[in-house]
Amino acid sequence: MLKIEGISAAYHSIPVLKDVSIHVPKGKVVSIIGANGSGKSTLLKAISGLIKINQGRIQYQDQDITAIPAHRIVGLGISLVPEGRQLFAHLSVQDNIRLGAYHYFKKSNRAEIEQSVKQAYQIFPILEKRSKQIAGTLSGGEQQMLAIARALMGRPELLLLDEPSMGIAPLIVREIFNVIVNLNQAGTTILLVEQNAKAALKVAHHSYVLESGNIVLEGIAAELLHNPKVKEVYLGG
Amino acid sequence: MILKRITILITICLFSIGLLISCAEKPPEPKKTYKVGALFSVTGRTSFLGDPEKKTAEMIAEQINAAGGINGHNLELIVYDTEGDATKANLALKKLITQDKVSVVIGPSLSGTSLAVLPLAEQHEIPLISCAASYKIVHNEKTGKPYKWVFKTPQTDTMAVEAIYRRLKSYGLNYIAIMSVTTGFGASGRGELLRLAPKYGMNIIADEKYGPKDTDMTAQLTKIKGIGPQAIINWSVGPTQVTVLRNRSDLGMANILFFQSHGFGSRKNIELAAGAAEGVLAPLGACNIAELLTAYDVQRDVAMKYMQDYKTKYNEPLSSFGGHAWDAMYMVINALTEIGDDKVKIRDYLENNIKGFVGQHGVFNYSADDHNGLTDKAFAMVIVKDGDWSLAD
Amino acid sequence: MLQIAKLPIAIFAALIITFPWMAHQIPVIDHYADIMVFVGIYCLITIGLSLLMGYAGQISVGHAAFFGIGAYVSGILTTNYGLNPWICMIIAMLITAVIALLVGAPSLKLKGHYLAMATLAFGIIIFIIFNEEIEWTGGPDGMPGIPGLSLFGFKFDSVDKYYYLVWAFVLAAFIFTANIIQSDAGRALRAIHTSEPAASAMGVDIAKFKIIVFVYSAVLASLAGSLYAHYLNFINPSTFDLFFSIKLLIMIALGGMHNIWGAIIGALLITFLSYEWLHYFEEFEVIVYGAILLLVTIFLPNGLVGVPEMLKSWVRRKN
Amino acid sequence: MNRLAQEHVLDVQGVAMTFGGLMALSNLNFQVKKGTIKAVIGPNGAGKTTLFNIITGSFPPTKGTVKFKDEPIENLKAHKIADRGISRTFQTIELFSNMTVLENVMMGCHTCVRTSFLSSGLKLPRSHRKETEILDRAMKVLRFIGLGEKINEPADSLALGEQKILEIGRALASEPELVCLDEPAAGLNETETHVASSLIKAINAKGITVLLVEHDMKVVMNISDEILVLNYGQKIAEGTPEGIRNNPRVIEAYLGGEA
Amino acid sequence: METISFTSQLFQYLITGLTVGSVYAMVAVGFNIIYNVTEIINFAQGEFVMLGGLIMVFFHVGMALPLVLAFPATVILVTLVGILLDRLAISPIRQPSVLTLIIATIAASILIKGIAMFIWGKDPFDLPAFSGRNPITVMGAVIQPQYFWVIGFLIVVVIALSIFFDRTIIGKAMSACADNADAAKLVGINVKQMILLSFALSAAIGAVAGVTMTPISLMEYDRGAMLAVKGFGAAILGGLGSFPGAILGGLIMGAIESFGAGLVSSGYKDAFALIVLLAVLFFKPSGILGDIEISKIKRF
Repeated sequence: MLKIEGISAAYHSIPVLKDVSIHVPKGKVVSIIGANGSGKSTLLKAISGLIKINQGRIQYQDQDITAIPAHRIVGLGISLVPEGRQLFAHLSVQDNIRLGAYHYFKKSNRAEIEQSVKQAYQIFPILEKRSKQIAGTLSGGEQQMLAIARALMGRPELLLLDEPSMGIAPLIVREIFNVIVNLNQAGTTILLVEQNAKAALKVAHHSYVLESGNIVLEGIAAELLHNPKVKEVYLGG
Repeated sequence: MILKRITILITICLFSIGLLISCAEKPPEPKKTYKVGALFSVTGRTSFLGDPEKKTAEMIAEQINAAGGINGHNLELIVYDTEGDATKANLALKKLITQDKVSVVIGPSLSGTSLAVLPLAEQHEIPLISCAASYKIVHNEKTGKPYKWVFKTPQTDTMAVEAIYRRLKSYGLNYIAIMSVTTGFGASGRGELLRLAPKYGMNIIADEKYGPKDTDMTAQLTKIKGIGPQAIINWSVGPTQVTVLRNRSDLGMANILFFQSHGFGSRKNIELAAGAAEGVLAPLGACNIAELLTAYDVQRDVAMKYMQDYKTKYNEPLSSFGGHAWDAMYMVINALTEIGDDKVKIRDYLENNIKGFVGQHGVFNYSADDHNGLTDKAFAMVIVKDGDWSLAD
Repeated sequence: MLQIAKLPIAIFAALIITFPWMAHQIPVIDHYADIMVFVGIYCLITIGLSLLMGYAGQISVGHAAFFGIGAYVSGILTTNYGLNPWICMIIAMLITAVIALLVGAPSLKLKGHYLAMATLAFGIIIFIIFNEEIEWTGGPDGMPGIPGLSLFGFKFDSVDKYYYLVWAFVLAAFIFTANIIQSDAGRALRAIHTSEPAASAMGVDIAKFKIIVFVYSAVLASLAGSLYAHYLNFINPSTFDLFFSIKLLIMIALGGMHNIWGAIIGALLITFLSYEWLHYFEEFEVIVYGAILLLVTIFLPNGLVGVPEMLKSWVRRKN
Repeated sequence: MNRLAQEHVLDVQGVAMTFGGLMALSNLNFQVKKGTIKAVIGPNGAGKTTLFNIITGSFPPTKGTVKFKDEPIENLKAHKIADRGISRTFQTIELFSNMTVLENVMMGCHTCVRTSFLSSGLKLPRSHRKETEILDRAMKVLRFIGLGEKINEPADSLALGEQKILEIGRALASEPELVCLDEPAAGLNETETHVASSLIKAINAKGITVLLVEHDMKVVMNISDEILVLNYGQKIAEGTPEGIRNNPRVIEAYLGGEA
Repeated sequence: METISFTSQLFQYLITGLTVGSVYAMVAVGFNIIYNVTEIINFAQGEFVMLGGLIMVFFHVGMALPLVLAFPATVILVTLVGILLDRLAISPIRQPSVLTLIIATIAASILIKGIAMFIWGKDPFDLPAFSGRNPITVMGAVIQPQYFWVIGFLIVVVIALSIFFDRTIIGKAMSACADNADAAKLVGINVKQMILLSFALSAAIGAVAGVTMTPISLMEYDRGAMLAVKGFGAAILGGLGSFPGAILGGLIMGAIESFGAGLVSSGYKDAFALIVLLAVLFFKPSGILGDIEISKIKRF
């Protein structure tokens, strides 16, 4: 479904990704794990068009999307849940969710949109209770849910998640990962970037380990879970 | 090294651009021309003064040259735009003197710029005929006499103020409110209103101001309304003097006698006031009211001709400010015709031979003690009646 | 790249010294020396502003006020009280310094657009005072009769003499400012501009430095004002209005504010454009002026001093 | 003077920090011994950078005290703290990009060698002398950190590793007693990381106390004498590298618990 | 001789202040719309007002179009100018910094002023009042019908904008850009288009201000700069980015000028407004409602 071929990217002329290739098959959960600063987030930003890449190609469903600007990527069926949530902090929960449907808002009728909103609330019931609240005042976990809900409103076939567990209490992390599994079972392909390696490896089918912008390990997620090298990447040798 | 190169490059550019423009500007001219310089505030916030002045001066120069020039000499009019800026006026006058080598200068349009360049004219000994109102231009406070080289054509504020005060006195009114715009024009008029009030027994019970770009003067007028004067005198130019009239009529103050300054002299103002100018009085020079002048008034012919010429050429109503340039231009032309383009001779001619000169704004009589040459007859008190001027008597 | 080497200053000085002579050789630019007097006066302001805006990164839209305070204090003290112009000049600078300190201390805590508004408001208030206090300032009509300058009997009474006087001040201010830029203090200013957190981590007292530069630039503007008043022998408020503050801003931006040479080039270019060259466009003057500004802002983001750098990188790309 | 107190260069007592209701740090206590290297680690969002910002004076803590050499510094402005002898680097490199390498380090000398505006404007001999002094010191630092060859290059033209090194050098120029390094190895490759770790060791060998935040565990484990582990703004462990490596709470915090 | 009681005077000052302030408020709202999306202060905002007045004169007086046609036509034309401004002056700038953008908008305002002078000349123009010039007397104070139009249009603008930002997806999208441009891109919002839209909107509001104020105060080519300064002052006074702040700021500025002129000194009235502005800034550096949280949350 998504094929990344040898991409390199730099941030302020500092190389962050070096010749990274990744393949995400349809219907699977693929995770990318690695310590801070290994280039995970940059990879997702590159896919969703927020940053330019210097080299390589990104192919999505047989279409080259390397040079497509960010605001058109979502229309192709790729939604990103960015690191740190990146909500519209001064808008209400409702508005955040509705804006998720922005790219097809004009083409569809109200009822259809409301239907999607309802679905989002079904996945995260807490958000319905908070629907009038200003997004910036939500707790970290709720914000993360809202960010996912917003991304889902874009009706993605491929959902990119950037560190959904960051700064969130373990109980909520579990809830969010449950949602991720459910979404995948409902047919959404997922590319998950996580620092929380155990959690990520548990839900993923296939996994890549990124270190300093290079893919250092790759394999079936369940196998990687017990690979001592993973611990080494995180906690040092 | 880069910096060095830039410096050199810039300097070369500077020189070459200056050179190019100047070369393109001045093709060599074989026959001797009379050069007259002019400084008007053609653009900027005081363009309502300089623009008609420039148009008038250019029109006259064209007419003269079309008629064969002055004794066969072509008249070259060099106009610089001061934008009402003292620095620019200063630079431009020096350029007129040292580079263009003109023999006489008309302008500047404003009292401020005139005062700014006055010492230069004295220093370089070149006759200058200012088109600005302030009496300070032709009155050296240290000597009590006029400056040697400086003349002016507009009536001074003093005359306008005296005309108004005399009229008020004849009506038996003496509790008055004054309003003025915070520009040179307004401030100078306000100064004269305050200075001359005791002489005419006037009690100024309100002294209000507003900015040249203000959109509403209701507050000032409300305050005046609260005090209840017998008459209001407003000193301004441009759109504010119309806004004042409108605000006044809105506030139901039309029954209080209202005077405008001589800056009101354009029919456009009556038009813009949309009825609110009815009954307003203003002291105006002849050129505003040419049609109203009786047939045997000496000024009628010149005023009518100027008005028609101007309308034909520029297709816009005459403004009284253009008349100041007309007066200055013809004084200069007379001088050039009579004695040629020697600076000293021109000055002497202006001082001694401008006697009974019939101009747009009055009959001028210059003398060693008077470089303005106008009497209080230069103003006629005019009232707005049925959307047009009418003599107030 | 920010080194102010001795050679360019020497060349600059040589150009300045020979300029009047050169100008007098070519009749059509004979009066350029006269314009250069004003360029010099404006350079004094822009040099200080360049340090304030380009190096310390603080916007001021109110420097016309300091220019005006210098001019009016000099004007009032010389004409009304007959004091020696040089003493008045120093008094004017002291008064300006105090006012700048009082205004700067609270203002410089503001950031970005708020600072711009505060300085702009200050500028307008001062302008209104010039206009309204007629007994002191002569009001809108201005103040004639300000005496010229003389030193030990030597009168600066011609364009060329005054030219050398003004440009001597400019050179001194330029070298003084260049020295500051190259010293520890200058580095601290540039540090503040790049990163306030890092600068304060280096021990730079940011508030203090901002104030010092603000006061310094105000005092230079005041000096320029005094020189202006004694040259023109006349001042009126409209010289010191908001539009002049904006013009100063334009000079800095057009010349390139990250470099003190930009201050000189900007003042030179804008002064010549508005006093001389644009004159030839008559009706279109304003349009041409606006268009030039816009084009420079769009295509030369680093101002005119950035041009060689741009050309270099262009050539490099070509090869 | 009390011997124990002297041993602790830095003493953090009960420090808490809240941002608009969000608790970034809560009731944090720890000390840094003179002449040691102490590392602060923890997952993203654990409050490490907040802690650094409080110590170096970017903002005061909501609660608690920070003592440097027995004197409270928690309410001092950043530049005052720098004057006292704490210098720092930044997570996102904050070099003065419009200056050369040399000038960056010279900027670091600001705390010790100060000249007045007037004397530097007039280039008085005094300011000239001080400028030379600054130059000497900066050159010494640059040779020490191994960037002596690149002094006239613009700071932002350096490679990332060199920029990190330069930032450390700039922090050293003020001859601090305590340097706080915020992720000195982030984004570096293996060789560069190695260079950075040896530099940190060399600094420590000169007697300067080092406090660092770092994600690269190889670096942390190799060079630190003591490690402090934060999670959700709280201290979850403190001790030697060996002890930390095998601490189950730390492993859980890092690799995640059951999900 | 007709006089006026002191209370009536005060009431009159208030009415006048609110009318003048409404114009400032509209200019300030225009500043905020662009500022919120782009963080640019568009100093050409005053020129939109000037163009609104003069183009309206052209349509309504020159071409004798009825008010209902001339008004929208004017707004559309000025909106086009706003769009051109963004496309020709703002979006081509490759390295935008605060100062570059300030200079660019100042340059644009000079350019627009120059073109207006070229088209309309330097004279002021009048526009007939929308519903006559027969004033109404309330509590001894006199109110021009046009005052109601000015204040009324401010209210209409406020309501229209609050509906736009609260109820429409495009409005939400614009707020979203202001809030978090990257996130906006992620949900498919074309940020550049939103910037363009913000210029169009604020030009339209400027045009409305110009059209409604011209029957009171006439209009000429160089009115823009002063209005921009006053409007900028109002926006800063209220707190940049806050719409309620802009309106509050505008009305306060207008009221201070009016009361200052009436009660203290008319020569210093502009100075009073600015001194109050400075005082507010020195005590609350982000303006009256300028707390970023509050301003952006309480859009309307």
